Amino acid sequence: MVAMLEPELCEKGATIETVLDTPEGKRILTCIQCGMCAGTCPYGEYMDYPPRRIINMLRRGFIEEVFKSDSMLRCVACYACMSKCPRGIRLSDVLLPIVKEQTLINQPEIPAELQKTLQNTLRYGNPMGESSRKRVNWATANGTKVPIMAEIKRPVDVLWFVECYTAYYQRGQDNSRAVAKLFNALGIDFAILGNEEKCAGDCGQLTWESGLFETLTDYNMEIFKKYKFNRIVTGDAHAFNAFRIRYPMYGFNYPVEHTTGLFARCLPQLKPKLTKKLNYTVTYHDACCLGRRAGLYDEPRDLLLAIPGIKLVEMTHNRVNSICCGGGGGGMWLDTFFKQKGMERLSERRVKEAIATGADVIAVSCPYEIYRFEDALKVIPHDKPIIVRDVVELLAEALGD
Amino acid sequence: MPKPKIGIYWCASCGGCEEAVVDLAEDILGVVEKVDIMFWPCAMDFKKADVEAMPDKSLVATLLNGAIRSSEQEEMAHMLRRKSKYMIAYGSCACTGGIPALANQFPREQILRYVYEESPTTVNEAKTRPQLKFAEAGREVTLPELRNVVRSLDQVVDVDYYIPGCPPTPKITKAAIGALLEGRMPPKGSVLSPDVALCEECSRRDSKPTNVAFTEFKRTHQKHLDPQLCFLAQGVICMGAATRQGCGAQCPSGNMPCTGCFGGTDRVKDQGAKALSSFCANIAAKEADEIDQTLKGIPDPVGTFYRYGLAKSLLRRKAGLPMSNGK
Amino acid sequence: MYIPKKHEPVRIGFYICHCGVNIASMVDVKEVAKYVGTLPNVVVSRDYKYMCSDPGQEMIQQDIIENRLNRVVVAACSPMLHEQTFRKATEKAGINPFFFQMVNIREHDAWVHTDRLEATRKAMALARAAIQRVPLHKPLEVKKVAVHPNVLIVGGGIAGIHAALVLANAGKRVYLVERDPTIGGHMAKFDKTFPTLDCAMCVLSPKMAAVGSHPNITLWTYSEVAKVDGYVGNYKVVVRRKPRYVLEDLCTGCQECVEACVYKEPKFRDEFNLGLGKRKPIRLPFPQAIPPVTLIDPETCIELKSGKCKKTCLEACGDRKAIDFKQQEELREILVGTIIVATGYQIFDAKRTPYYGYGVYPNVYNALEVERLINASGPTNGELVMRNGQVPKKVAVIHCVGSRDENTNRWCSRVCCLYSLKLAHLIHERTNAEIVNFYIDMRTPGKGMEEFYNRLSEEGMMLVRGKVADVYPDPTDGTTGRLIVQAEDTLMSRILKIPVDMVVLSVGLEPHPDSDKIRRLFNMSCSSEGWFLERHPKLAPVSTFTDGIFLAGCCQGPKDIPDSVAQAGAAAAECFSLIDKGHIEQEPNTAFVVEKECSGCKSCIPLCPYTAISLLEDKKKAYINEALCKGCGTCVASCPSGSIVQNLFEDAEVFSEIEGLLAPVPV
Amino acid sequence: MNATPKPTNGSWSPSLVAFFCNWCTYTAADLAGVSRMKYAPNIRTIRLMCSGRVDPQFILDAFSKGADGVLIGGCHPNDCHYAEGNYKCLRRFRLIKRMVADLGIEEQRLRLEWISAAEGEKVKTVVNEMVDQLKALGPLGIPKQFAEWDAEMTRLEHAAQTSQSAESEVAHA
Repeated sequence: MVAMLEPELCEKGATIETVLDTPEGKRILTCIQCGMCAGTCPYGEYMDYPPRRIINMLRRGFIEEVFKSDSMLRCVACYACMSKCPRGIRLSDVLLPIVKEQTLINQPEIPAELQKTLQNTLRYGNPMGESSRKRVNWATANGTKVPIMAEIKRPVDVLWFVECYTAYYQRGQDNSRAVAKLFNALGIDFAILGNEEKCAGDCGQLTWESGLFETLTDYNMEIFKKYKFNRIVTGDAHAFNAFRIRYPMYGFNYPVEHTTGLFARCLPQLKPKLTKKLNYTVTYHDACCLGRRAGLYDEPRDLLLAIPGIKLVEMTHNRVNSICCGGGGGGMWLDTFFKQKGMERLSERRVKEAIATGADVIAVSCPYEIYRFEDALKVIPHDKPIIVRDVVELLAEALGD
Repeated sequence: MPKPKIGIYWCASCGGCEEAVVDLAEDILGVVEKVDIMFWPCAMDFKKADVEAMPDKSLVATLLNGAIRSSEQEEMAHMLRRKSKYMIAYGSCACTGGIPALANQFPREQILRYVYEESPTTVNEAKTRPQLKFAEAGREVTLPELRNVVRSLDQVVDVDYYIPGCPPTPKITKAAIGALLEGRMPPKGSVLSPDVALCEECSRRDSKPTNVAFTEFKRTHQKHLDPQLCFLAQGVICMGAATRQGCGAQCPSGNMPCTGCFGGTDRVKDQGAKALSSFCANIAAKEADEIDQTLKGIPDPVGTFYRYGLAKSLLRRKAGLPMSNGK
Repeated sequence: MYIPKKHEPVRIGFYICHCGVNIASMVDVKEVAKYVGTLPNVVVSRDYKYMCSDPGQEMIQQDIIENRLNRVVVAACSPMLHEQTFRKATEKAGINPFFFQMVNIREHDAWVHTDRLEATRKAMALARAAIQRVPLHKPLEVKKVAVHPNVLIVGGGIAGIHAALVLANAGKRVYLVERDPTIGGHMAKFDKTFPTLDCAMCVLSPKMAAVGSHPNITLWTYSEVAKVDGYVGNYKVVVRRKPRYVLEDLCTGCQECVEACVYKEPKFRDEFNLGLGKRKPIRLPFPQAIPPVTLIDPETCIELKSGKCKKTCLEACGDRKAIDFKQQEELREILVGTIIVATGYQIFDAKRTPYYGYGVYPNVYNALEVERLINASGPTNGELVMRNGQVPKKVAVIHCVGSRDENTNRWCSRVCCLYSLKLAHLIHERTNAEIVNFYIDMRTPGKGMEEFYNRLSEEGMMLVRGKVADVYPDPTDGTTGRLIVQAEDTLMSRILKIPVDMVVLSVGLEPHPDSDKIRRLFNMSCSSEGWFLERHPKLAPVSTFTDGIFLAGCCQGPKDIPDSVAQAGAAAAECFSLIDKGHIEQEPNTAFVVEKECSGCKSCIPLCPYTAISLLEDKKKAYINEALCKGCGTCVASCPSGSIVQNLFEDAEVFSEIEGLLAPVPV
Repeated sequence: MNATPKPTNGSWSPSLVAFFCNWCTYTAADLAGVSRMKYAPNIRTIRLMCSGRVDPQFILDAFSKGADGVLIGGCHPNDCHYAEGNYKCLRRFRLIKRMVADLGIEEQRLRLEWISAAEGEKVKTVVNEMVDQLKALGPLGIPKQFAEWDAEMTRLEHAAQTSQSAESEVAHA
């Protein structure tokens, strides 16, 4: 098993000039130029400067040349290079974000779609540019009743951080409703922030728009301070990642859990309630932020196997070797750019593997993936119907009524 | 031929040592026959001035009991030292600080405050404290100053011999006085009791199993004590093995463990550390948590291992305590 | 009342070593010598370039005579290195060697600090500690203990075999204990060896046979060391002999029993061939196994499992009566003076690098499996046929699998580059397949190795510099099990996706998973990786921190066959050195009870791990048996009345040392 | 994080007395030397055969003679060259640590570490860490406190703390 990379604190102040003097920089100096990073990178073949070359250019003093290239725009922050690096260099955590920031500064123009998203996030607190006043709508519509911190005015056990896709978009809301149902079934004392919540900023951070990220962090940290709760739970793998890896640098020290981790822990109570049989063959796609970055490989699988009737099959690339859906690191808003450059969408590469398993369902645990895989399935031919469902949606379905 | 002159003096102690001299019972008469007691404020009416008037070294010996913790005691110790050929530290307090030296764990101010203001039996709304000087109607009276630090006698003046014990037993007292009168004193600095630990003369020694492997420590009030069995075998701290003999194991004979009043042997710099070392090494547990669990039975290690010896221990006193100058 | 110990007037000579520039560059040795010269009891105080050199030692000796010195202090390197040297020098000049004290100002000072002033101050403090301690030293005598001439060798791989033969040929009695049913170790599984490409078994099997028949070697295979007691010269070892259900003395190795087994066809996993072949419950591990004695696997034998077999094997054995289903485990106790540990290594489990698909895709093999596949005595009789029955046309050899990787093993396994080249060559030779080697750095040190690399390069072998990132089934291929090997060719900066029929994983070497247990058994140390730790990386490469226990072969770290054999020879020589000397000298740091001071409290008795302390029943005093005492000093620290003394580490000596360390220094 | 603390020129710098067992920690310190690792020069090591030999008196004596910290190094549990000496050390350590705390000596001034012969790096880390901690704590200065305490006496005829060296210094005319 590839050793887990611990969520150590990264140095938030490190810049391209100072990074080699940090403890992580010392590790960068140990790079043996083996090319594992480039070889494992899903877009490695489209990069003039894959991580290996970046390190060498940095060590030799030619890093400026790297910034002129748009290679780093292809990085989908999938943690593949980092988790397989034989020297344990924390590429996706430290070096690549710094290089990305410089790349963005040095590009003559930033792809419009990405530009717009970053602006939206800054202005509206969500990448889609939806009104912040509508954030809570899902929770009040169609009879769902979700407690909101500002309204219930009491401490809760779990603060549920809903996040953007899962609040605004239809398929994301399915996920949220499923989570609410499971919370209630388990008798968990929870509440959400409602309209006070803003994007946690992980996608912004991995495109390394550091100013934007800090704005969002400061905002959310202030909101957290307003309320009393024991822990934060989120169904969004990227928010989970941000809270785990980045927020602690800004003083965040709440226990944080992703819904899959939480529900897997509650399996003894949950399993007897999963009474409805779901006769699906399911293949599970490992979300980068949960799998490679947090080691949550078994938890989602355990949840799926707890559902009566479900048969689990694996794609060729799974667990540490999984292939990213292509949405991380800003990739969610770079599809047009990738297409212009003649690059295959990773979501398409991924669904091909899923189709090859013969599964009925692609189970996911990150809200980006629902969109990306459903989109990809529209263009990749497949004989047998195949649908995309979040693990929690399947769990909620199996709860029966 | 004139009889040898001796002095007996009482510093910071409970008075038990004075009692111990009286405890020589009829033997006291024998002593009185052979010596002239020139100074014994507790029992006889001599004045300080009488002694001061004597030539230096005119006393063969002074048996001084009690620790030194006031300016007066300090002054008297120096004066008696000057007047005596042999200065003998008599009893645990003079030898090693004794019970009074446990005060070395606290700042003087805290002690005074407690004694004069806060103790449950004190009513002192004006918070009156003893003053060093007090003048009324043109007369000034003074009181000695209480020092910050409690000291053994040899931390103030040169000491020739030590007679340990809280209090010393009649047996060793008699032996010491006998030796003094007959002029067969051991080398200067000797402790006048055998330099072997107490276990040797304890009737319970043979009842101790080879391996006690402590799993718990109990204090004496927490347990019904077996009248014959070695206390260590009962999980009760007994300082006997770390304490020199000479008392005849009186406490164990009375079903109480030794608390260490005779002090350590001549090979030991710090009786408490040695006792701790021996007890701890014989704990059964190997994991830190379990060891701590066992050691919960020793809630006050300083009071347990330095009951009579804190002043003469390696650290002497709690570090970092404030030093206030007495007014 | 503590009475400090007094000592006779002493005259101390102090010497500080420059160690070339090793010490002198960081410690102002002149200043230290000057300071020490001012300390009480010091008669001479000198500095010198190399104190351990002959002139350095002679200087001490001359001073002892001319200045009537009776104590010597040398400040130089670690006492582990030269304490003995200076003790001997002191003794030669006529004073007791234990009137000497060493001060470590190299390893503990000059080499680890960067501020010259601070390092000098430290040297002064350390020197002063010794100057205050040494007057209290007592004259002591070195104890001599006889060395038992027999030797135990643990592990019957090439290192253990070689060491056993060296010793046995010289007339020493050797016990060779091997865990497996046969000796030979990993080498017996190899086909050919690099760089000469000579057949491994052709060179190994004569040595194995020699071990089997040697009158001076007691060979216990299928056995493990269960317990080791004692100390250098006198180890008491218990060996557990597992039952093989075939009596070694009676079995002739004819294998008629194997033929006769009720299982007509071999159907169980053959361990020797790493599961690539099959065996019966009764079998000989491989044709040249030593001892040539069959054994029965209780997990698969019907008789041993249920007692309901026809026992055709028993019939076939007939009058030889070598089969004994009732055989029990045996414990044998032996006495030896020295021990060589040669327990070898295990190969890295490639399942720990899941991206190479080992255990998932049948056409991915580890290197040892390939050794068996191309070995004439292997499961395919030397034909390189894959699990799917095909002969590969294109093969990828992936170097550094599990090695040089923070996520698995950090070290370079040293042999993989060369064995990869060897396997590539052999596979090509057998199949004419095209071979691609993926390497990070090509490491070919050693005699003839670079030439070998050169030769294979000339043969046109394809060498790609890049660590393979991914191995997965070729999506364009449905049935043959063809795989894509994906890597960056770092010299071209291009991602390669090469379709191949077979993938060979050059797995690294790693310590046995139970190395920690073995280490404890022999009271050795391990490096953090789990390799057994040599006493000194350069000067004592086969010694351990436990006297009389030596290392040979890969248990100390990855190495190739020549190096293992060389180390085995060295370990054997170390054993000779002790055996032929006949005795060892023991540091006289034992403890003793001062009888008249002991109160008989018994606190010390249970603390001794060697049961050296007992109570003299008549006197009711504790007594330490000097022969059993190893000198740890635990009882000394624990004696509540301070009545136990440890030679060389007396309380008073340590107190003086503490005082000296903390005394103010002038700079 | 673990940079070698810079020496302090002239100003106070902590003194750390260490008791290292011969087989593991002393050897580890030798290894640190051979590997040229760099650590704070404040440490002064006394070699004992086993951590079981560390008499609590040594610890107190070191403090009373001016040590700002005391470090004990022994073999890891189960690895003691003498089987169990390190356990005895641990048992004493658990109580002596509490007792010195009762006597006003901060717990961080006394530390026990298991350092095997292979862990030269750990010697470096532990020493640097401890020296950093001692710097943060400031001087303990027991001898200075003794002097302050004794200053309240009008005069002393006898040194309150008898010194051995005074007696052991012998003229050698």
